[in-house]
Amino acid sequence: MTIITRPASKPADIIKDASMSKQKDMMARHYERLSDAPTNGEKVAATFVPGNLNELLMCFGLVNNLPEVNAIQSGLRKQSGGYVMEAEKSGHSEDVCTYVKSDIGMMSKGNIGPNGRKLPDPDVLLLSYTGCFTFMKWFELLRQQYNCETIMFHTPYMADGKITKDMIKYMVKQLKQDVIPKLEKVSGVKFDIDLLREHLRKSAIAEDDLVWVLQSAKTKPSPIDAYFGGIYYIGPIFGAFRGTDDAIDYYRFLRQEVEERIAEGKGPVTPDGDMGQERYRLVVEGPPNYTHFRQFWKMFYDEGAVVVASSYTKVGGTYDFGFRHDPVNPLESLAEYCLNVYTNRNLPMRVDMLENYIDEYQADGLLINSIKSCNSFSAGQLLMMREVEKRTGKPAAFIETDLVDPRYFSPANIKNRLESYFQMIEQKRAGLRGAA
Amino acid sequence: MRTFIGIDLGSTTTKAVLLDENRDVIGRGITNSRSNYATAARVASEEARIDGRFTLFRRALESGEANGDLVQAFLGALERNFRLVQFLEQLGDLEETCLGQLKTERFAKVADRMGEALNEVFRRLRAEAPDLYAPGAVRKSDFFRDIAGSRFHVHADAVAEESAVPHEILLNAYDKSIIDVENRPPSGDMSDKFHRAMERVLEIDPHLIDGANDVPARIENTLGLELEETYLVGTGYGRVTLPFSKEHIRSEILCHGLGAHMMYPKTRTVLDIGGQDTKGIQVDGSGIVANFQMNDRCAAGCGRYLGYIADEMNMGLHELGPLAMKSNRPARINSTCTVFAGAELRDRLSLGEKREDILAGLHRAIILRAISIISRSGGVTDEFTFTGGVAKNEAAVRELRKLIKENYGDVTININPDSIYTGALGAAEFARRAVVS
Amino acid sequence: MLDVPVSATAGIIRRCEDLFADLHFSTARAWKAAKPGRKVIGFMPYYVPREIIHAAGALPLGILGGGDQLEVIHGDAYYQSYICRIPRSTIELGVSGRIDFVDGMLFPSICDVIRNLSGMWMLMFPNTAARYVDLPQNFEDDVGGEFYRSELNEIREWLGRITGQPITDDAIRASIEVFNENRRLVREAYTLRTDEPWNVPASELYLVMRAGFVLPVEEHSQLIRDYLASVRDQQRPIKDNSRVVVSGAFCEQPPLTLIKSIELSGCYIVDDDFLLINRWERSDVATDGDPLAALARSFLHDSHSTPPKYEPDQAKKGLYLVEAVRKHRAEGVIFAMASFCDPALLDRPMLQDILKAHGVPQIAFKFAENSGQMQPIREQAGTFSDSIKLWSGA
Amino acid sequence: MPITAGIDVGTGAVKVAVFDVHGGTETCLAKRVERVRQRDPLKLAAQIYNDVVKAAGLARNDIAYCATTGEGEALDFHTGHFYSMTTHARGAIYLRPDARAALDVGALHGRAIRLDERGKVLNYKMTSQCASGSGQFLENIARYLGIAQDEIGSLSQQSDNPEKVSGICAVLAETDVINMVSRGITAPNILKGIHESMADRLAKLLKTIGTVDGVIQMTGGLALDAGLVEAMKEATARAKITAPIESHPDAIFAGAFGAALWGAFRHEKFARLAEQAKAA
Ligand SMILES: Nc1ncnc2c1ncn2[C@@H]1O[C@H](COP(=O)(O)OP(=O)(O)O)[C@@H](O)[C@H]1O
Ligand SMILES: Nc1ncnc2c1ncn2[C@@H]1O[C@H](COP(=O)(O)OP(=O)(O)O)[C@@H](O)[C@H]1O
Ligand code: SF4
Ligand code: SF4
Ligand code: SF4
Repeated sequence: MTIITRPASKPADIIKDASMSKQKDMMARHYERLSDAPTNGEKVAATFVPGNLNELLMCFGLVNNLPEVNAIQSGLRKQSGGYVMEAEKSGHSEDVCTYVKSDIGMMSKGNIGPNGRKLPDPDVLLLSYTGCFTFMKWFELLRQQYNCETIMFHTPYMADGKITKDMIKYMVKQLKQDVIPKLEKVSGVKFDIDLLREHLRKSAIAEDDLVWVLQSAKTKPSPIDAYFGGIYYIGPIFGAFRGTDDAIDYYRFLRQEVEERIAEGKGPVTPDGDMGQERYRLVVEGPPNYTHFRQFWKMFYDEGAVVVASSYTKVGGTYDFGFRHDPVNPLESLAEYCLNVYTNRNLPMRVDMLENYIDEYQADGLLINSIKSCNSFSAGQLLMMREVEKRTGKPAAFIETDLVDPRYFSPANIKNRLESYFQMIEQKRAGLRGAA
Repeated sequence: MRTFIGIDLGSTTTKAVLLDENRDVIGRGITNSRSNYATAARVASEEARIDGRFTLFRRALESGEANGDLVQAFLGALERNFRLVQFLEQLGDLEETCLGQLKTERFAKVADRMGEALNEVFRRLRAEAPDLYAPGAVRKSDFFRDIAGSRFHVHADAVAEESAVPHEILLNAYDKSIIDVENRPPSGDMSDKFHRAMERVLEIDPHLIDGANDVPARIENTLGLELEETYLVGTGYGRVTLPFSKEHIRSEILCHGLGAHMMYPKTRTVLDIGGQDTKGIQVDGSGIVANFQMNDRCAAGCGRYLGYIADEMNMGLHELGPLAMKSNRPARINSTCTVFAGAELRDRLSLGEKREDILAGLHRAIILRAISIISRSGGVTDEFTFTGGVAKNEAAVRELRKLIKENYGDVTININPDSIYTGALGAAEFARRAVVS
Repeated sequence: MLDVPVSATAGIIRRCEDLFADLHFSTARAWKAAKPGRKVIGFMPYYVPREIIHAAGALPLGILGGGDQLEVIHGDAYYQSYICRIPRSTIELGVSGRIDFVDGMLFPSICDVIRNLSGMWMLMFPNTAARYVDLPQNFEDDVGGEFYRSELNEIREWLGRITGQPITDDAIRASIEVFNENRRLVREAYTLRTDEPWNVPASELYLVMRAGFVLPVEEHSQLIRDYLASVRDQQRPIKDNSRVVVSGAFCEQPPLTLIKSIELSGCYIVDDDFLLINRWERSDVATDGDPLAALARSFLHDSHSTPPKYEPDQAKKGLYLVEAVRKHRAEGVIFAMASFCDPALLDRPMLQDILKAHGVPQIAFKFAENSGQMQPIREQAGTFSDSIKLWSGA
Repeated sequence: MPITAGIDVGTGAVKVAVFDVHGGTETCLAKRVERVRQRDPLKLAAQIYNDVVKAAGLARNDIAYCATTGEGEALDFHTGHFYSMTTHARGAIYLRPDARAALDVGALHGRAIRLDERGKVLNYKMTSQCASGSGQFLENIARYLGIAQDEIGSLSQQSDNPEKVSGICAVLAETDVINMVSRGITAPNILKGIHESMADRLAKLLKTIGTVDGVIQMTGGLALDAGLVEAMKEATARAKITAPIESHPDAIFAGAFGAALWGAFRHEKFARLAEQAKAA
């Protein structure tokens, strides 16, 4: 018998594909631009990933700073734990969303970005989406800190599964009467709707390629991991690049790369190189854990599990159901975009989506990674799991972690559940084979 | 003969099951999971092999001259005496270790008086040992730590009083020694212990085997039979720390599902309440797991909770159930934090609530949590099997029956006296399948 | 019949206690059964336009979770441990059939949990109409107001479909008047408590107000009248207690023992936000003109501040609490927020800052609707009142 | 010049002290602490109270004000009750006049209390409802490791490479610890690991109550644990808390002392009021 010893924790070199390097470059450039903004006289807008109105901000020459992405970066760089503690020490409750606390902790520690340089104070806070109530409080907290212009752009909830005229009217009115005038005031730039149309046109092109890439996972074996890898893919379009030529380039490049992988019959790239044989195809609901991202991912690829579709890659927009930014109806299109964000869809819609993914992507089952922080995602997931299981007949499993709070990542516990889940799928298959 | 062994390394107890090629259980062994998992696994499988010997003895004797009653009586006596021999051996080890402590700086000042006191305590322990293993005697538990510990307390209390040595310091000597003793792998030759036990039996009651003269020879024969360890599968909480390679390890969920299916092929829902986790498992007609749910990171409401309560009330684990059964007005308990359990207990006692009512409430709280985990995994489908250590607790079982009936109607509820071995049984079957398939 | 004479107050409170403890909602069931065709519309915190439900001839029934007496068996199967209690006990009420007589459920826009619960209801109880009530976060009449009016109109149509009859403007105006009367009485009761907290213990006032969630509004108004009369009629001993405001953005309700524990440890609660909907609008809602527009206007410009509602003006953030301290002559604030309640807990640091800036003493703790251990709460509230007491006049 | 008594009924131990307060001097006449150990804490408290009064050479009716704290409110013979944080704050000032914060670590709870020079509580923070990292937990583990209470401190101080206790839950942490033994981690390193994790939690509490410009006085039973005190010093340094943190041999009596002293304070206030009433 071989003796299993603790895994050697020697950090191996991370293997990246070209698109990932390109993506990293873009992000790095963006952070440099942010850090340079004060010296270059650029103004900065802080806003959120879901409902991100990058095209609109670009019309005013505003640089987009996303506190959520900063929190993710802190998570990946293992800083978030300290930041969260910092925020808790300053009186924030242990119970609330750790995204917020990571951001607040980071501010109180000098607001140093992932490039090691100080991030600029925002000139305007654009609360562009309210599909999560935490966002609202988050921005009230930021407003208290920065004392700058704060814009509330209220997004009604898609409670009945449809977008009504009144909703669009309400949102367009907010844009016209409140959001745009305030952005003009902050930036000193007059709004030019044609410029917005141009940005939206570019968004749609990149969106087409993104959707193609995400849907490439329908191939067997899947050339991509639509969760762990997917997070890299959505970076530019959910962040500061939507509506730019950079984004168009990136997605075209990515698409080519994936096309090649399909042609070669390859699976996804993992930090340890090409993934071995594809053994399990999963649909994942819920955000990932960032503090132990590689360790978490490894638990999947070591077992040959690949995620073929995930809801998290829809937090910044559900493009795969047909929505595209539309230069013809620019303001309406922005409103519709916000309304369509994944967490703004009611639970029945979310269940339908997951069911659909399991069928279309021929998945073995649904895995829910429930995030302690995020009520917007998590409240109701246990019911969603049951529904999807009932409708598809495929087994589901449930694990619990957190986005950026390392205290809620318990490797032994998660590994135990994942292993049991994979063995269960295996056993089921063997059972089916035996029965056949 | 070829045997297949399954080991379930639980957070509180380690269980082993020995299976033969025909899928028959030969032996079961259990021990407390101590600080050394490898030892625990060894002790449990050793115990299973000892138990296996008794199965083989029975088989051998039943085909011989002795009649059923006699076999029963003889094997009962043999087992009790075997346990006694084992106990005395470990007691000797404990005594030596305790006395060894006296050389340390901590006890140096009082070494003389303490040595005397310890000698006296151990003298009393040895003197009463046969009574502990007398027919019909009730022991606090079957684990050396528990039996020796509780009796040590009693005698140390008395001796301390008589010899003016502080009670605390005697206990401390015990506390300091017990880990070492229980983590020492079992020593001595097993056959030798059987022989000694045999001698005792025949010494005490030589007439026991009157009319069945072939008994000693048959026993001797059986002892000669080798129990070959053909394949082994480990599971349970501590399985990752087991020194086994990956193919020898299975998830405890699958093992529990399979084990329950082996005991009750019609079972569809399994509830397992162990020391620090609770699992709800749905299995299909061939014992394959279809769904499962476990408690989250908080261990509130699991078996260990009862352990704390028992410690707090200075009772044995198996005494909790019977006391709780006396209540007909369970208190409503909302917080099941294991560690706060003691505090809540004191709180309520000081408010004048009755012990049995509080206990009954605590049991209900545990089961309520379990029911919600089952509900999470998809509810209860006929038949339902309750496994794990807590299934031994009658008060917990009573609440469970009540709640299952209220929520899922008339469902067959299986509770096996050997339910604590369910996971090990499944593991053993996986071991068997790895070789014989 | 009891043979000891019971004071009028005790009788009223006993009735309220019974209503409070009745997790089967027998009064509402009886109300519905009394006339064929009657409908009951359940709603969750923190605010719904009850006037429209009333105008539809239906009974608005407040569903505020299960409290500490409900054994939650299935509810936990739907929620992770890090989510507050109220949705799980509400699910329990649903799954166990305790609210099976409810014809429609309204889920207001208070937080992500209740929002998602609206969808869960649709999936779990397809036979009950379920509707999310979106509340505006823009407070301009022609933007948020217009949107909210359209939302109110949808609610009106939704209710019309449930009752089978359109709801007229006149009916809504009449209902507004009935609720205006109720609000006046509610305000009167709170004012009386501010003036004589020893005569109006918070645990009593809570029960009286809580009754308004299950009784028809007319009956509740009468109940308050009776209570006020009986309280004015008696004089209870004045204690050496400190005066506090309890703030918790209450959606999930505190166990009654929590309110009592705070009082027992030496505090008079002189203001609270346990049940804001009863006095959501600070003054009367207009009864002329377009009634939906009137409701919308009151919501935008004349309603209480609470964490789920955005505060557009940073300078005003949290001032309402300072205001409450001043108005009710309180000596400190006790924050009691539900565990895992994101909106309330995220708001708390901002509220604490503003109190600090105004020199108002404060403490904070968390609770769950089924908290059993009050010892830490007594400890904290007690220390708070100790320090106010020991140093008063010093 | 009243003689007053303070009775602190805790979950782990009962503490009683008798004080003579006159002029500006506060003299402790007698005191005693007794572990509860599955006895009825109230009966125990009554009995110890009698003993301590006797030990002070007094009779029960010599006591002008008998103040309770902790769970002592239910004692029927008390004159008044103060809540624990109130009394620990006062006790801390008594132990060290320059204390501006008390860190009370008892069997189940930890509390950080900020106070002013008169012992008035300005702010506080308690550990949560979850028992992870409580004194009880430490006690259980020590018992498991075969270590007596008074050994914990010195052993912990011998640690050369403390092992981190990760688990959030005390029950799961217990398994953690058992695993450590099997990995050959020494008792000092385990104990120190636990002390560190407790200390980090407590430091977090201290951080939350704000800057302290005086000494942080540890009170409660665990202040007697030299290992925890040392870990606390390190943890406060790590957390950049500048105020020095100190323990005291009588730290476990802080609650009882505080109660007795507040009793004297109230007694004098009542006496003054009575006088004024007479005069009027
Ligand atoms: N005789 C008994 N009576 C009541 N409860 C028992 C008994 N024996 C064990 N238990 C309970 O069972 C638990 C251990 O169950 P087990 O299934 O062995 O758990 P694990 O696998 O986690 O070690 C103990 O914590 C205890 O509460
Ligand atoms: N000498 C000591 N060294 C270490 N810990 C001690 C010592 N004396 C008492 N303790 C600890 O102090 C705790 C009791 O502290 P105390 O402040 O009296 O708590 P409570 O008020 O909750 O009873 C016990 O848990 C005990 O472990
Ligand atoms: S609650 Fe969820 S969606 Fe909202 S900020 Fe936190 S992580 Fe993001
Ligand atoms: S208690 Fe808070 S988080 Fe929970 S449902 Fe209510 S508002 Fe939402
Ligand atoms: S509440 Fe108790 S059982 Fe639960 S995590 Fe905390 S210490 Fe563990």
